[in-house]
Amino acid sequence: MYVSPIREPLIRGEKNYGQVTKDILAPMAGKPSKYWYLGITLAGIAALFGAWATYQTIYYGIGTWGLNKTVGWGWGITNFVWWVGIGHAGTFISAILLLFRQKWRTSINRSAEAMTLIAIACAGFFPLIHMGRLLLGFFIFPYPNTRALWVNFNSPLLWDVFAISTYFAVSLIFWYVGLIPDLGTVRDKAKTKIRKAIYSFLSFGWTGSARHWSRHETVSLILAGLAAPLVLSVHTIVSFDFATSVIPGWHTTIFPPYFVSGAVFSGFAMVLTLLIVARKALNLEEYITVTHIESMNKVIILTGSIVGIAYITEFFMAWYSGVEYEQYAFMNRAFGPYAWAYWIMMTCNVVTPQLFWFKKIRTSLVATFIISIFVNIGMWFERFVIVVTSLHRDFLPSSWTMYSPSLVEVGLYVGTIGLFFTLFLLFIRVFPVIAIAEVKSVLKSSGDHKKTAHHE
Amino acid sequence: MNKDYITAYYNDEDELLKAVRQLKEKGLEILDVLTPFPVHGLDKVLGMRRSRLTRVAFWGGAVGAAVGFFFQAWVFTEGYPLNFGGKPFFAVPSFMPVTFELAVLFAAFSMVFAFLIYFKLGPGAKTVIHDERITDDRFLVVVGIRKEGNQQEIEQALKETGAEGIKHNA
Amino acid sequence: MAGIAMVAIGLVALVYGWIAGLEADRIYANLHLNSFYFVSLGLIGLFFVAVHSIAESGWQVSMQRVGEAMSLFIPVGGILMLIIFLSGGMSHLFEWTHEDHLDHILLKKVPYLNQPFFYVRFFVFFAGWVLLAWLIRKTSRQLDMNGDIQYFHRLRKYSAFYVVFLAITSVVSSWDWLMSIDAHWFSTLYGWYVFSSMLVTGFSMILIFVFVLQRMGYLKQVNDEHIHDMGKYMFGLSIFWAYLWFSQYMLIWYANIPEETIYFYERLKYFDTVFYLNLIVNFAIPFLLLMPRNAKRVYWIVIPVAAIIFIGHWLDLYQLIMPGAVGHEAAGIGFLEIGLTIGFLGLFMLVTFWGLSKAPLVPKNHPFYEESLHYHTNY
Amino acid sequence: MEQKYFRSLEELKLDVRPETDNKPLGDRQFIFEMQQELKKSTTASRRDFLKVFGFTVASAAIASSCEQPVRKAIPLLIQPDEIVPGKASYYASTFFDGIDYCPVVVKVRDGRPIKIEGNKASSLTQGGTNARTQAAVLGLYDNSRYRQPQAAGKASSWEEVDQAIISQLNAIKAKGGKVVVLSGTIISPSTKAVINDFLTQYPGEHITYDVLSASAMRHANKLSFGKAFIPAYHFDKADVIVSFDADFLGSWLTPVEFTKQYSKNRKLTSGEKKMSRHIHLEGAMSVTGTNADKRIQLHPAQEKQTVAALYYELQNLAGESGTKQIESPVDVKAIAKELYSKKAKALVVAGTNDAETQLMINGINQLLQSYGNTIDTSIQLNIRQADDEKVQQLVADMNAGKIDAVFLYDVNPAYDYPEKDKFVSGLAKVGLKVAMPVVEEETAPLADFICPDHHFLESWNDAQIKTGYYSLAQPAIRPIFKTRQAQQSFLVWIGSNLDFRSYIKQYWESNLFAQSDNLTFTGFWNSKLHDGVFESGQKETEVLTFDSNAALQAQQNAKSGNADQMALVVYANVAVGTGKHANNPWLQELPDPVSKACWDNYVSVSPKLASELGLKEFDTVNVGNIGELPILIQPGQEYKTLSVALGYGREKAGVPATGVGKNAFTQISFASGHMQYVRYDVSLEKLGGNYEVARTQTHHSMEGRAIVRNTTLEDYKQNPISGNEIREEIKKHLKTLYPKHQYDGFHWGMAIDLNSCTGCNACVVACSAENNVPVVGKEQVLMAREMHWIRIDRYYKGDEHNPDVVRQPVTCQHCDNAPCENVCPVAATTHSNEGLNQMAYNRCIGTRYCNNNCPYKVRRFNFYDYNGADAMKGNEMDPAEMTTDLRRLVLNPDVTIRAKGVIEKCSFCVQRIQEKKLEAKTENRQLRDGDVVPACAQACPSEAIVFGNLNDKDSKIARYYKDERNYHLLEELHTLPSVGYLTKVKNTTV
Repeated sequence: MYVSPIREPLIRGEKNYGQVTKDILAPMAGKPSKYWYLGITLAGIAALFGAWATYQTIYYGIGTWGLNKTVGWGWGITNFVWWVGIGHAGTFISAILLLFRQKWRTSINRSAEAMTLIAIACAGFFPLIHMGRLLLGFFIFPYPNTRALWVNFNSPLLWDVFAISTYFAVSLIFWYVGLIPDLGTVRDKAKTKIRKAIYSFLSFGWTGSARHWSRHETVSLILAGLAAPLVLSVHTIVSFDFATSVIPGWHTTIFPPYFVSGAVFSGFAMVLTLLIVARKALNLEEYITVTHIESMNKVIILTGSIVGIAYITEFFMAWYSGVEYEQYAFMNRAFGPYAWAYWIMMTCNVVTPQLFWFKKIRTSLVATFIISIFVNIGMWFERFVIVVTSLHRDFLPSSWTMYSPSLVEVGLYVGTIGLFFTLFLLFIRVFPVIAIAEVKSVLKSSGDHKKTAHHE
Repeated sequence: MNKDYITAYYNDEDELLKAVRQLKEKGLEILDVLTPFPVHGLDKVLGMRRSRLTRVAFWGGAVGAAVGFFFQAWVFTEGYPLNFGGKPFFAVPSFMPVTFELAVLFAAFSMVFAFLIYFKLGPGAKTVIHDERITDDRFLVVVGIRKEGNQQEIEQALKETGAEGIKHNA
Repeated sequence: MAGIAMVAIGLVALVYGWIAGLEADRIYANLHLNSFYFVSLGLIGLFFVAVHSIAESGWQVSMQRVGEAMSLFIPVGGILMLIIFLSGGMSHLFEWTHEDHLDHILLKKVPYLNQPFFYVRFFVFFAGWVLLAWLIRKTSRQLDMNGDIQYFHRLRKYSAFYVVFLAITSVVSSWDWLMSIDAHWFSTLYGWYVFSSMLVTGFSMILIFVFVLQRMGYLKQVNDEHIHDMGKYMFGLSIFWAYLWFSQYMLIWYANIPEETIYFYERLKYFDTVFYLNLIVNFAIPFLLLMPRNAKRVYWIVIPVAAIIFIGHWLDLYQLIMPGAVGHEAAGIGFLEIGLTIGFLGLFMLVTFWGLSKAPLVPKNHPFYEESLHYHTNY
Repeated sequence: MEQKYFRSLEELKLDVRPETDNKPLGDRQFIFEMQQELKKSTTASRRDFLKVFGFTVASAAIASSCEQPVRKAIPLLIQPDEIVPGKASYYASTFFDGIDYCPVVVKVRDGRPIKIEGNKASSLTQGGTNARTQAAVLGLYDNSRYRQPQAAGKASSWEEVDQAIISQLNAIKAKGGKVVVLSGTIISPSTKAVINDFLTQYPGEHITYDVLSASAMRHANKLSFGKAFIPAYHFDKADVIVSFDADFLGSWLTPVEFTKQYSKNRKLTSGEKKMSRHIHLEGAMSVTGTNADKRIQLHPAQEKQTVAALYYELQNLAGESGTKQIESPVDVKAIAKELYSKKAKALVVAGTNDAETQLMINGINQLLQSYGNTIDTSIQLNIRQADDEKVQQLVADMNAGKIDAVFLYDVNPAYDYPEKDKFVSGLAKVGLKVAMPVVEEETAPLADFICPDHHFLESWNDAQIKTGYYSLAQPAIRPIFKTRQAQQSFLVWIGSNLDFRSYIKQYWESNLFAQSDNLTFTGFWNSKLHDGVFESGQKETEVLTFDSNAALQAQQNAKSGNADQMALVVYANVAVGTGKHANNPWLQELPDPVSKACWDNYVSVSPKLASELGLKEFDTVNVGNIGELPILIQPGQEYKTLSVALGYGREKAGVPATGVGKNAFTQISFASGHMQYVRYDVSLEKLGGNYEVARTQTHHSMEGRAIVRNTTLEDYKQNPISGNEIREEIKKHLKTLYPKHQYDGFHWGMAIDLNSCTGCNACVVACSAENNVPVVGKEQVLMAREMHWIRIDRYYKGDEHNPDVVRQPVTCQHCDNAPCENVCPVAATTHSNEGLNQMAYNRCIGTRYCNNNCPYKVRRFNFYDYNGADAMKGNEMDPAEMTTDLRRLVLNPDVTIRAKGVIEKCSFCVQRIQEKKLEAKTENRQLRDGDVVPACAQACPSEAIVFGNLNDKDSKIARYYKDERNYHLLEELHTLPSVGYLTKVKNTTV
């Protein structure tokens, strides 16, 4: 395929196909580095903290949290939405960028999808643990029972159950279908018998047949086509959790698209945070180049700006509506007792990403890393602001309260972060972090020393 | 593939494409082409028809949507109608999310399973690995031997296209 | 030429409306509807060029002149709008201009909804749009003439400015010109809903122009692949529009708070046909017809769908404007509506073709022109 | 479809019966069978029910372990042979704890009293109750009750104790020693007779000691009328009420009766656009003050001067001259004019225990012709009989060793006597000390013998609250412990064979039977026992003439105190009162009607003083050596007035009470012989600490929202819709995108007249008792997790220094378009076809989504295992010891205990609705308006809450809904609430 000469190459260094295989499989081979051990130890400790908090919650009850009669959701749901949001980048990169034919996705989609799956697992933990009666949580499934009672299909939480589980399932098969050929590569490069046997099992007997490839591409494409609206639907439905209500600050029609762009925004930030470290640690700088980082930064500006416009729209509409409850809710956000959270959100989400308009900053790894962390923090606070500031002062001032989290809630959050990194560190040891076959397929057109000859 | 065949590989997809075209012109039977990544244009050269997996996905999705919608509608109007906050029993907007999710779920899974089952791929599937570097950097063709003696001719043709590692399966 | 004839029909319709004694509300509302509609198409034409420039995509280069030419209608439409407003349209369209009869809710909105500020915003919108459209067109021409890469970068910069400016102004202008017709009502999603509606129509319009140009023997570089991509846009954007429609409707339906439901209450009660037709024409038809892969490559499917989308979103605008501006008793679709729309369409075509005639139809020196030529899509 | 709808509920609801079933026992038989069935069923999902059922069995076991039989206690509504398991019996009784008097009806289920209701047969309280009356049933199951007699601190038996006491008494008698019975006010004529008998046998004296004393008032009346008495007041007959710090809706004399009277004259629902005007002058903020039409801040030191000035102005108006002009700290001219213009329909009262002030009040009332109109001297109140001087004398005598035996009955002076150290040292010098307490207390351990008294629900008793107003008390349960009624003990000690029940009967036969029109005594007795009350119509016979000399003399003497000094006021709040009920968790957790604080006492400080002294909310201070207490900035408090509630700082009580707050009784002084509840010689010392007081409401402004709508009487007369104008606007816009569901049979609704609600909190306790609402403790309240199903919101309006106060009881609004129901994923909360917003607790998984989406925030979440219903053991959160086997006996078996992690809320007392429907069905009749009364409505002394079927166009509720004052909370959200509120109207007409 013809590629205009002015485009930046996506893969650096003199590479041939064999070299690509070798480079990408390198992190899986040999003994892990001491940094890997250090990382997984720290992550494991954090996860154990979470396990303790989980025990406290289940045994003693939600009372171990800081919630009260007015603020029924706090950090738990904040974390849920935050993780789900992060879990949007992977599928967005794989599906929507595939549909838009953005080639730069090939180097990052695998790890982003893995991150997605882990993030959804972390997200899914929160709706479960925040239930007052977790052991009866199965009531939420519409299964036939002697009381002939089903579930409430009006409830956004029920939609969440369907959305999150569908999203997880479809993301999983999307990811795995993409992995199959690469697992074939791992299998064929395996040195030990056990390893060969395992990867042979996992690779589903992949041979690389042209017929398989052709159908495999079709499957990937259709899955991408399905996943694209699915991504939109998931955060849309998460936004419905809030927007269907009558609570000022929750009930606003802009939530669905605004949540989706916020999710992509935070997802990309997390991908950047991870990849900036990973490309260095795993020696993949030639595959995940500054061009990739820059492209992702552009998505960050785009989605960050959409989010910013949404914030301002919401604020303006609250005033414009003439509804006193709406007006109060937003004034309270910006100038009430939780104003600090609001301004952290505004700074991190609206101001800092705008720095990416400068090419210098956009292409600086250090700056990108710092801003990506800012965005992660800002997006967490966005959810905190939405959940808590809307609830703590709603219609009747007699019920107004304040909310602050307990150690158990902090533990649950830290615990999922620990779980996230534990699983991610395991992932980079077990699966190829970059889609080998996909990179190979764009190597010629987008490699450093492009072969200008094109077929057809 | 309980047939006699000859395998040979190339080191570049453009070479492979050219070769396959030439072999086809010679009327040789190309049983399979194995590549490390999808080579564009190869399906056309091999004369593959368009995939029917899209239809599987469509009908899977249609079934999913129908199941989702009608189940919800049944529960709310016939199975156990309950008054939730004064909402109508037949609450179409409320049914949309689940309907949509089930449509996507059914479409995705029906298609992926159709793909795996059709090609007999799956956990622990037994397939022939012709060359361990197929998944790395080699582009392999498998040419079927139709009749005795044809072997030489094939090998010759392969050599002409610059193939390496010509092997007979037997 | 056909364009002039169409403009003539429009004038006739206007005169008919006046002679037949139709309500002034209705006449003004139709003029407003059409001027907004075609200005939006101009904005989207330019957006098509700008957004692809930023994304550094190449396939669309061969048809980007169409988008550039459409943007020429922006100042024309702006002048028409100004005439409509100044000639008394304000009081016919906008309840909030009746300063003596404001209730306590509308009084609260006076700092925003007042005529001087309204006109300030009006001029800021048009000044920005016209300026950026001119800059983009100029830079694109320069890039074509000498192919210097600096123009490519400059084009990207202007495009970015435009996209940001449009992101804000399209939202605010839709509040000003459409939402404030139902002055009590509000919806945060409104701006994006209107934008998505205009986006899908604008892209369909580009496709229609490409088709017409090809019929006239131009733009041979545009092949099935490009049509396929435009088909995908129409398909995807129709779904996106439906998504936003559903989001807004669902949330209002669900919470059922009177301050919001009043909007749909009126439309469901008095404009139910248009209300449901809107959904069918703008979602069901494009969705079903464009779903098969091959359908997106077939002219006799894609072009009719584009035309249907054009009519459908006219209906969408109709149900956005008429219930508030005209009311269910006086509103209707008759010769006035059809004729005026034909007239505006004629004017729009005249302006666009005039624009197309001013520059080479094909930007041969665009760095991505080659990519566009060799473009092929598989899915 | 309708049938199918409730298919799974049919098994539980008892109103479905085969058509052919015509057995005479009907549904009762059916219930019995159901009971048997439920006993048999051991499925896990019914665990909680079985638990409750288990307690029933336990209670029976406890009951049967007691030897003393209940004889012929006659239930009110159902004949004994008809007692059916699972059906409640009701017994009329009388609640009197020395302060509060209330004729009651006790609801007994399976042998356990579980609820107290007001007795409608009483013309005084007319079924009204207050918080303490409602909570009294929990006192029966107090964990710290004495379970058997003790001698010298060791468990003993009645025989041993009796023997020892009698021999010591005889010894004292022999040497001519003095025996004293120290008791609280006794209004029971029979008890008085018993004590009289006792003191006849063992010569001595009966001394009455009241913690809240009205001794000055009696003294003043003695000077004015020649007799120490308290007259009957008629707030219902007064068009202008002026109160000088008399908290007559909270703690002054008989608040339940007064609330009834007061609200009667302020209702606008009858169509008459007329209400009384209430002017209140006080320093601290009281419940009554917050209800006044006009509240004037008055430093307590200036009260006397102000009363004198008012007296002077009235004298002027009446043309009585001769007295010198008296300056008033506040403008009393207008008040005087207003009062005088309503002569004979005015009432002036004062709460102070200062005789001179009370004398002037008498003079004022005389001028206003209140006597004979709004004050009735021919009917006299029997409460607060104490003469403070006698008590002081007793303590002095004890210290002087002049007393040989003291019997402590219904008093706890080691805790609440102002000079308690003096009392304790005196007590030590008494030879024989016998205490007769019900629950653990500070005084009893100092006695030689503890002879535990029955709880009043285990006792026989009678009462005469006023001249001619008698009532009876009968046991509703066999004694739970080895206790003996005090009166019985006295009878035993004088060697009488009579049991106290027979004694009462004899007393009634000889003293009261004559006043009745019954033919036989048995008939008289049975009917009065059934009714619980006997109102004979008898009046005092002596003619009392008013002598104004003393009043005029007092006026001459009146001097203004120094308003620059700080005044410390101690008062009894509506919850724990004088501390007698401090061990009652329901009362401890009851938010104060003014400050909304619970579980503590604190120093209320005016905002101005706080800012002047640099004090912030909850800074700890020491005032008058009470000890370290936090301050609470109280809008409306007079600038230099501090106030602290009595009843806290218990040292030896049960777990809930001990160590809660500080004892403020130490601040009471005896000036001019009467106990003074205010002192001026205090300093406020800032201690630098910080101590958070738990409050159920922390934001006090309505933020300009139309939540509590109010207007003035003038405006209301002009336009009945005034204050509620916004409703017309809202109703115009109430459009919906889907049609309303139809409710064919019943559509339950509630209306609350904000004009009648005084904020007394009776409904809150009643609801907790009826619905097994858990007590969560101070820490949880601090975290805003109290569980009350009904709360009374209190907002301040206007100036923070002297705000208007409005109140609004809020329960679940049972919205027909309930935002909470929509969002529950598991369909645990749905709308019934009778318009009830119902919770299926066993379906709830605790997402709390409903709670978030409730605009009224009336849903409550079980954050912890508050009542031991959780499947996991050892994780209970029960700081108030509400889950002991004994305490659990109070649980209502008709209402499920909610487990940890479950949402709960007001159900409109659905169990009562079902019961009444069943009853009507059994009797083959239609349900009548007023049949179903939820606990809150039943408890309300001012009849502010009305409940009924909205579909019944003739019902009271329908009439309320048609009232122009009616509105719904947050109606603009189109939640379609089933609770209506009637605008509050203030009478500002001068």
